[in-house]
Amino acid sequence: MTPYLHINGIRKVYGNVVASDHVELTVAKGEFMTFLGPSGSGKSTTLYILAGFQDPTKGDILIEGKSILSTPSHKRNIGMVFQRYTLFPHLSVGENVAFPLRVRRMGQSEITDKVRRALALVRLEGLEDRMPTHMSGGQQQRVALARALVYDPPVLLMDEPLSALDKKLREEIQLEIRRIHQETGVTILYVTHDQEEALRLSDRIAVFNAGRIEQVGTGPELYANPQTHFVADFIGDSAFLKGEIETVQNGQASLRFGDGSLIVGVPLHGDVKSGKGAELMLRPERIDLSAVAGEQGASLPVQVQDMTFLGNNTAVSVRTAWGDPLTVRLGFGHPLSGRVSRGDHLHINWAAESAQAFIQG
Amino acid sequence: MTPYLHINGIRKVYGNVVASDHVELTVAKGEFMTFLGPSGSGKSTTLYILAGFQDPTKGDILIEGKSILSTPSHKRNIGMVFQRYTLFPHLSVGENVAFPLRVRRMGQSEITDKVRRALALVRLEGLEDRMPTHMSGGQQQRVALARALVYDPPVLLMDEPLSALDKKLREEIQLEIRRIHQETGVTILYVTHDQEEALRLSDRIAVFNAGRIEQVGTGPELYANPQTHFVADFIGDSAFLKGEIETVQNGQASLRFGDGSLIVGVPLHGDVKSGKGAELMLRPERIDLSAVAGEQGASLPVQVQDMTFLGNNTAVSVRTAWGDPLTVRLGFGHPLSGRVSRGDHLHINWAAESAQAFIQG
Amino acid sequence: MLLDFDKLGAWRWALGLICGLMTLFLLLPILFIIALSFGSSRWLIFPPPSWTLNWYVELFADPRWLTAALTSAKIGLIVMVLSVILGLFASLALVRGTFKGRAVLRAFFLTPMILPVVIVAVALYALFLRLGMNGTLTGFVIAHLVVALPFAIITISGALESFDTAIEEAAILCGASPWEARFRVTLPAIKHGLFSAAIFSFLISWDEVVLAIFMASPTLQTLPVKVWTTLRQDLTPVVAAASTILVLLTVLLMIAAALLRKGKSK
Amino acid sequence: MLLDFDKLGAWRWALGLICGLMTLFLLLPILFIIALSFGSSRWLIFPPPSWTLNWYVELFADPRWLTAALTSAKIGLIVMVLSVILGLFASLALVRGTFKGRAVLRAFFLTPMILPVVIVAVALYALFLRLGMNGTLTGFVIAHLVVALPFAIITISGALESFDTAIEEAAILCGASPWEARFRVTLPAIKHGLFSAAIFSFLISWDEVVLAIFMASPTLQTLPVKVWTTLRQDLTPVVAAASTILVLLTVLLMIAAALLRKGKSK
Repeated sequence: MTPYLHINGIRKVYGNVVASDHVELTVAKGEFMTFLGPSGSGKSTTLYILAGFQDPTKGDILIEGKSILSTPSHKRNIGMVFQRYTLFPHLSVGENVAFPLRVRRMGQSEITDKVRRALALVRLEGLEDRMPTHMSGGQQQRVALARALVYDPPVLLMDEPLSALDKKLREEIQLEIRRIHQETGVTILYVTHDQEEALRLSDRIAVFNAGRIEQVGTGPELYANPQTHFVADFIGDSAFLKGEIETVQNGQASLRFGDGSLIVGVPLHGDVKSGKGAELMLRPERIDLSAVAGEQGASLPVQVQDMTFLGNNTAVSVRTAWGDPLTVRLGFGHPLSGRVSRGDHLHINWAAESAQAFIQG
Repeated sequence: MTPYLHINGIRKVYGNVVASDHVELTVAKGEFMTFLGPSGSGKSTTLYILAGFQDPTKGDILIEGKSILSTPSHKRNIGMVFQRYTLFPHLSVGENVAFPLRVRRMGQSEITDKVRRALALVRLEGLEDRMPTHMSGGQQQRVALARALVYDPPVLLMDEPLSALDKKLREEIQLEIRRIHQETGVTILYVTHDQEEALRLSDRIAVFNAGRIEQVGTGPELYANPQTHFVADFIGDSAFLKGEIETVQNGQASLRFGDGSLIVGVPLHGDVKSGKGAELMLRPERIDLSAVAGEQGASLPVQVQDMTFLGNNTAVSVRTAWGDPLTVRLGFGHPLSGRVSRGDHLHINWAAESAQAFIQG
Repeated sequence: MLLDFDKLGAWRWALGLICGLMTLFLLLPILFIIALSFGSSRWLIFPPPSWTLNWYVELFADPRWLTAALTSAKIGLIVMVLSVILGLFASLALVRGTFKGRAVLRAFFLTPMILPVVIVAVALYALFLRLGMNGTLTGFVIAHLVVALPFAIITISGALESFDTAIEEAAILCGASPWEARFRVTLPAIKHGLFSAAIFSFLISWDEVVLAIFMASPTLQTLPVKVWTTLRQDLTPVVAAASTILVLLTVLLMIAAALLRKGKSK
Repeated sequence: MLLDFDKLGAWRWALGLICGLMTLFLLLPILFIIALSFGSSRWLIFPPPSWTLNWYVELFADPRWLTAALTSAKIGLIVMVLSVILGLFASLALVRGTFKGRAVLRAFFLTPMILPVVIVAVALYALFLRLGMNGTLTGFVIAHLVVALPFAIITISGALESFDTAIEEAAILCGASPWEARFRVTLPAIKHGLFSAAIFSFLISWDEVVLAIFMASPTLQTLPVKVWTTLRQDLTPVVAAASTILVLLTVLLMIAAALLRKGKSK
């Protein structure tokens, strides 16, 4: 992977608030990199610094090894699609897409040609004369995408471009974005707070929390091997059970729980010195609910609190002997499906290697 | 089931627009009934008519056999929680909850007592003196719920009360609403466009579409046995494959598809005379993806288009031989999980009884 | 975020220019008049040779000034009360009503804002001549009410529009009759709008001069009219003192209105 | 939905009363003046014995009326242009700037709206006496600019605030320099606000009378001043004709502004 774009230790402070800190990331040419995190985690700040709307307090941004910080926004030759609708309201769709070419003083015939191709790319052929106010939100964001790509920028920034759209339309345009990424080979930096969107679109994901990047990796990597409690909680469903560390050997811990149960051989993340408390993370789909304790792997007794039919599965809320709640999903065809009642005493079983433990901060 | 509340053939017309038509429904005492449908399907209109904010063009509403239409809103003794925050901004939380009792000229000691109990019911004990503007949206809706229940109305209307809240808070308050419904035994009519919310909360669901009720039933009934294409599409994930009806026998159809495949023994809904076209509905979690055609049940060959890792499962987009797209989900531990590539020729298999067919309108 | 003061560039100079012009042509002359009202020179020499409160003493000693001020205050208070009451009714009908011609009615209520005030004055004068109402308190009140009402309607309509009707509906479902809901819920919720409307209405009447000149009689005139007529005869520091009092009350009431609006947005 | 006209009840009567009062005291007198301007009676007998355009002929034949109207138009146009330009710069700085004291500056720009106009007139008069600018076109323009600018700033600031800065940022990332983005994207997007500000500024100058009376000289006076002074001497139907023309232009321009606003909201 050639480091095409290098975000080098960016720090941004507003007054007393540290919006981002020690943000360090390299992106390869043509990669689809997503900044994922809750609002206020610094992902948008980092994007704005890339766009040149804000200057970092510290750090540098390099493209092909050269700093771009001294280049003003309009000379960075970067494309961007915004969260809000940003089409120029007084210009037609065609003139909106032509705008970047007009400011570059391109010839009319070349402009006409490029605009037609850009609109074809976003599947809005022939709508050159439509006014933006007469279009749906989804169409407007497609036009914005065409406008951001018409001048072939090497880097495209996308700041939650689909957050104002409803679910069905969002999934449809996600597919379009994936296709356009493959067709154009542009390097995309995409900001979102929606983990499913991140998983659908990205080559790699940088998980932001409280101004820092907690972990960078592909979706399956982050899901299977979260390095922090935050990443484990933010990506995918997960249940956390509170216990205490008994012993640690080769990075694997034995955890003792409130009812005296001992779970051994759990991969442990975090600094062991900081305390004895730890949380055991389980993925609901890796947990099996059964009447008896599993023979292999780990197991804990639980009591059923509530069941909710959710169409393709039934969510069963259970509680451990010491009172921690968790939810198990019974898929269609599970032997217990439809046979669970409130108050039942059952067991949750899981393969030892599918659990992880995190030191409590 | 005693028909406590009876919505009798309600029709409401605004100018030229028919907002609801032939709405017919009975609700038992203490039942949790949800009106589920997209916006503009007439579910809110029906609720407003119940509240007395609008008069129906035709039809009647009966509670315990007596029409309530001639009773003005403020004498109907109905509780309501609105989509928007409707706490009285100049009154404290305690005075907001006390309001219905004050207009009923109740004594101060009784008011104090009832307000305390209502706030305890929504888990906001001791917040009587807080002002609504200093509360979060979730807390405000809890207070609104306490205000709607403090005078023990026999019927509680809820008009998308959680739609302004984020997902986590929404699920938390859904649990509270379920608990409160069980504790108070109030009859609840709940409007939502969120099928998961409807499945979580309701005893029964009335599915609204284009001003009419398409189907009424419990969540599992609607999921397992949708009577119309709309219900099948709106509740749960589903894939539709277009084919033509070959033969119909005892309500079961044989369908011929674009590549010549024949699928037999599919339960058929709709009026057969209206055409030969039909759509085969499959639930993604009932479809199995495998390298070979299943020996029992039905099977179709497909080609893999794309895969997306989504954490607890992988969505595989496939295309049938005649080009219809559908999505299959591979759970963790599926034999093909991680072994599928774009372009692979595979088969989808399903148990014959798990599919349904709908005549194309 | 594109434009902080360091990056203002040309705006910065334009802004400086406008500030300078406004200060020069508006603020300085008024401060100058205020200063003169405390100056000892009868001939309005600036800077004044020394400071004195003489002109205020003279002002308050002269019963004609005091009468004018009281007349102004009396008219202003009556206009304020009527303007808020009528404005509330008109706003409720305009904002909540669903009858046809609502837009036309709204435009009609706002016409006094756009008509040239001198024409309104001439028209009212001609009417009042017939009705024998020139020089009467009723005449003053009606004239000022006509110009104050549009502002009251705008302010109260704005407050009503930002008040969610669902809150009133919630009160009704709670068991309050529609009237009870309006009095116990809607009115308290828009009280900031009502206060603002009251302050504006009073100030419009308090500061108005054109209509007042037409309505005025030798025995009944408002403070601005007295300032006007005195100025025409004689430029005395007493006028400066009266002007200072007019400005002072105006500014105080405007600050009160601004604080009210701030309190509301909290 | 709780209040349609059939259910208005008491509001209905209140509304009827207010409409009646407004019609009686505002609209009828003005219609009466307009009618008189076409009536044949020199003594303003109503209803007029017959109809005539004589007074308009007399009005347009009298060079003093024509000069006054031209003066009004000239001042109005200059005020309009300057008010929009200065208002645009001030609004950009107020809406987009992030410097300290922005709130104070905004309040400062709006002071002319709240100060009693007679005091503003006295203050400007005193200043212009010193500068020898009374009775000059410049004096008129400055005086009217001081009262028109706040309205221009409010209108243009409103348009700028509802314009999403992200659109300007998008233009910049598309390769336009900040100045190019403002001229090619921001200005066209707020053009309705600029037009409204222009119309308001012109009308404020066109209709203003108090400042104009103080600034006026026998050789330089605006139409409202001419109406005013003529009225003081002699109640002739020519004044009614002049008033009608003033009202007509005002109403036409306000309708244009309303259509503009409607076109924008589409």
